[in-house]
Amino acid sequence: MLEKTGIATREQIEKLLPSPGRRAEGPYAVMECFQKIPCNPCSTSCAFHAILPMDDINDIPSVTPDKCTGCGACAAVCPGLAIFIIDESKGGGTGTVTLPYEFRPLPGIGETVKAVNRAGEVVGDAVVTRVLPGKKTKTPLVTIEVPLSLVHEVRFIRCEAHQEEDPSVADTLREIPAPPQTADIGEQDDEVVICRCEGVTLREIRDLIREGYTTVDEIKRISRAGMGPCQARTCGPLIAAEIARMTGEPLGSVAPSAHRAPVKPLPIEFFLGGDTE
Amino acid sequence: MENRRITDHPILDFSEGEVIPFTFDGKPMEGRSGDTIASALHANGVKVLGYHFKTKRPRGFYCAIGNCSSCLMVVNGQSNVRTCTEPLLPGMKVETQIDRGVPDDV
Amino acid sequence: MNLPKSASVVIVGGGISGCAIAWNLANRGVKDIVVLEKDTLANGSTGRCGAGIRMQWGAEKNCRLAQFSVNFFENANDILAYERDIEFEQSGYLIIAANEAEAQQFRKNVALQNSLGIPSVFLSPEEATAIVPYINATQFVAATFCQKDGHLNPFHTTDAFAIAAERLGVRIFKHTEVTGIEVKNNRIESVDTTGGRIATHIVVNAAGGWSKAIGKMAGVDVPVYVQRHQILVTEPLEPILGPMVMGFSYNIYIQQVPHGSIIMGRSDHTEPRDFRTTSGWKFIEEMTKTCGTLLPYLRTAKILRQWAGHYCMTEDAQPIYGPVPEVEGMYLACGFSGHGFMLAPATAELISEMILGEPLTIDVSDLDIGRFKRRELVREQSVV
Amino acid sequence: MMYETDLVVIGGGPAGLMAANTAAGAGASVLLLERDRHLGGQLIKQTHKFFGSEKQHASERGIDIAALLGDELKSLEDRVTVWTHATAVGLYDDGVITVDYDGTYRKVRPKRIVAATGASEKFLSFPNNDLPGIYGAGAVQTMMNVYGLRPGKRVLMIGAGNIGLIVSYQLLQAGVSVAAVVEGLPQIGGYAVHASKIRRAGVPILTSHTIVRADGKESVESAVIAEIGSDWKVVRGSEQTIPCDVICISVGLTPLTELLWQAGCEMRYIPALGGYVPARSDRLETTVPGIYVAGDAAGIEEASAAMVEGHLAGLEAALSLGCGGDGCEEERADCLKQLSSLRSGPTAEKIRAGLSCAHGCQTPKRRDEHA
Repeated sequence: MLEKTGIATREQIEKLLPSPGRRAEGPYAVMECFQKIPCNPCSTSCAFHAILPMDDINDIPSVTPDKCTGCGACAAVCPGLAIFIIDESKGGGTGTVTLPYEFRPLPGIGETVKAVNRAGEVVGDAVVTRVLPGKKTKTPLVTIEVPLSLVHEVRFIRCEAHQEEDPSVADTLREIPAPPQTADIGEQDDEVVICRCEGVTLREIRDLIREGYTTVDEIKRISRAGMGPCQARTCGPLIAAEIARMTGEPLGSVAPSAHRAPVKPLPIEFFLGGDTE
Repeated sequence: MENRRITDHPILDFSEGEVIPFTFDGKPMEGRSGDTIASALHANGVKVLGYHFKTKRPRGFYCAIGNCSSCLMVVNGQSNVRTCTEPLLPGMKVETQIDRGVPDDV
Repeated sequence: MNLPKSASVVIVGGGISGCAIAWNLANRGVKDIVVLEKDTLANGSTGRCGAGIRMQWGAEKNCRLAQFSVNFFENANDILAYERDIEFEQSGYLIIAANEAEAQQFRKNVALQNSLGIPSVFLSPEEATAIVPYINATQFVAATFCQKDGHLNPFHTTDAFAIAAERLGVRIFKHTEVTGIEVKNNRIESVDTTGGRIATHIVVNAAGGWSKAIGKMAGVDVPVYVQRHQILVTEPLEPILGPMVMGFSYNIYIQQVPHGSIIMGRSDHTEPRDFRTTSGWKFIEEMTKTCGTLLPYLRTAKILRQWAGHYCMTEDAQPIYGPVPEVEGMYLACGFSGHGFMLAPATAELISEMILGEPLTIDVSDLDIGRFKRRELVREQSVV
Repeated sequence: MMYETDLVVIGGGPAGLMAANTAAGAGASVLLLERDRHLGGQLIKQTHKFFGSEKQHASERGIDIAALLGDELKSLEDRVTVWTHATAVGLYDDGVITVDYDGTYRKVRPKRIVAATGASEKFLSFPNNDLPGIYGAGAVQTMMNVYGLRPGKRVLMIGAGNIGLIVSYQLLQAGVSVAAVVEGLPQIGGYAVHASKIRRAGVPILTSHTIVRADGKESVESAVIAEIGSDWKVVRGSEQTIPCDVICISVGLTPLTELLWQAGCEMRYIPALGGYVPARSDRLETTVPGIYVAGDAAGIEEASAAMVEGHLAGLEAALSLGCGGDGCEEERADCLKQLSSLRSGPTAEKIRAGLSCAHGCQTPKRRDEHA
């Protein structure tokens, strides 16, 4: 599920594809943009008016496949790097995928790279057939040749250099057993630092709330939390949240402590240059 | 030691800045022009900048914009210098801070 | 927690005075005491003050009041069975004289103080530098010093009184504002609050800056006014200052609290008489100028925060203690003019004695509200 | 010396730059204060391309937009003074701003103020949350994109909002591996396209997960994460240890409004906008007359909205000073139209709800100019 994993489903992808006839004719853009977000560079960048103008900037881009030439202009400008140019017309059982690739090093033409799917899994090898360095956009477009069966799967590549330094992280996660300790902040609250400046822990804060100090100011006065150099920038909201949690008060009714000048620590000598008017 | 400086980046150009020598707890180190004290230390693999005066817990770089107090160090004898925003200058004597510190001429 | 229907004594104000009076009364066996605080404890002048205490005064009464309080504070953690620490640090007060006239007054002060058993000494600038090594000795002609003076943590001290009072049955209501006082036949009958009505015949007006408004509710004109007073605090440093340094002509008090922060404040008599607690930039400029001149070695200490509170002032800068002739049952403990914190133990003792009709430990009959009408003002020069 | 000027813009990020440009363009004399040594605010750390439309420089990278807006400012230099490395440290009730200008104390008394102070990062409670190696996402961006430093070798990212996703991507670009992105909510908070970008690069996104603790002797060596149920409690037995040397906290931003609190503006707690924000009129004027607000300081939104708000606030401030000429009404209308279009989609539903609470205030009566 896209909203949970970041991976679009097969059904979502299939809906984007042009008719089989159009697919056989030549390259076309696939816009893997499924969410209404305020963004329209794809439609304004298309010289062929193949992407419908957006009345509402939040519209999901809509491609007219017959107007699309597969030029890739939209893929180079898409801020979400969500546009891919697919070409299934070459014959010989292979097709090409043109994808945005903002990583270093850029692969060279003819280089064999790992073909990677939407989940980050290697699904085969691919040969780089074209590299547009994207001097202006700084979004290089890399075209790779893959078996036709993979043109709707492969969305990323991994070059040799990357493979060595980045083992499959998902695998690592599976290999590590659960730790023996049970995890519950409730029992470890003396290791949770709320006020970094004054070194006040969550346990101290919780003890004070239990004693009846239920405002940020009271806790500050007794514990010094928030009196340090950062003036509660980091801990203030955490203390308010803990008060709200323990008392059941809405967070909005837990008043923050007053803000005073200066907003950053300044030496006494700093002010000696001023003259009173 | 791991090299933490990015040399090849797809979007940004990081030119090799001028070398700036300094010391950390007496050890000679090198930063680059454009570095803050904390960024130079980070480039040299230094993670612990001080210890909290009360809890004695180690403190490191945290906000990087001068908001918090995590990066306070002793610089040229002056305590409580916010090293994440203080530019690195040649010959600086940077030391781990373990207490509240004192004014520089005490 | 609901307000009780009635109380033997209602104390208005949850600052150091109100909490100390509540504890003192309860400690003498008085039951059904209620403290009403419109905000949180120590939220007014108490929590914003410098929390110093000195016995070096120029008037005998003030010396005695402070002496009583110092004696109390020395054992307060035990007396109040406080689990935290009120942080009473008897690091002394070094009071500097800017000119000969002031030095003359200080000589008299020390003689008076010594006669009362207060161990203060008169010092030359050189002798003063032995106590505060980094002070700029060219800036004053003489000084006095008393090691027994010091300062406390105002939050913890108020907290200590409040917890001890509650242990003795006192009920403290925070976030409960007094909205009216019912007076019948010149006698207090009840107190109206945002939490309901409490029947009582005794109200202690310890409302600091708001004591005038509380008085008015009972038809009493309390002759006080409110002025903003500002303070600043630095980052914590290792112990470097030693005693509190104070100068009347210099208009400064500066101290390092046990935690390490340096706190300094000054007065500005041109402040308008209002309830503003906003901060001002002129204060920082004046304060840093004085500090930079007097204690130049602190110039690199970094200021973390400036804040403001009130001085609840009287015409003679002395407190108003005791009953009000026109309304039976109202007791005043207000108008401290910047010294309410340090006097609190004595205040509590005296107000309790007045309420219970016992002889006064220290005669403060001349600090009554009537002195203003009688034009018998009390004089004390040694104030910031 | 009191520096007098028509307008002070506090903050040289997207909102502040737009405000300064607009007001100066309309004829006001402007002083722009920027805390950093460079203009651009967070823009200079944004290496990704922006959403939005052409008017908000969509498809440009933040860092390039910063340069663009900075150039525009230069073309107005006869009316704009720029102080960089200048922090407004106090905003007092007499309208005076005290400034740390490159270590020097300065005082400024403007006729109008636009507060475009941006946001600060939220922090998180978990055991050992103070270990060296635990950074805010802003710090990681600063290290990488300003100082050119890798924060470490292997990062655990906490938070799958846009910033968490974007910074994860930036880490990958810098050659740092990202062990996982951990998100407490049952779904990804940021845009799906950002999520897809890192997912296909091999970074797992674990929704309904939380960090349970960090471990390490002197700095982070590992973290324990676990699944959380709909009751927000850890599912026992789901804990796993992630080796990592960096934990990056990206659990949201909160408006940086200290100066507005100091000035006495009415503040309202609006969770949808990130916390306390100033109440303001639809012209972005707060309850303290003459103080306007724009950008993240007014509520956490995208930089595109910040730019338009800055434009509007700068325009309103200039108009209230009697500056501006023909076309200002259209300009105002266009800003409002841009804002409503940026905020019209489903991803902005929360923002719309939040703004309806923040905008409940009338344009205040202007007090007399400072004598």
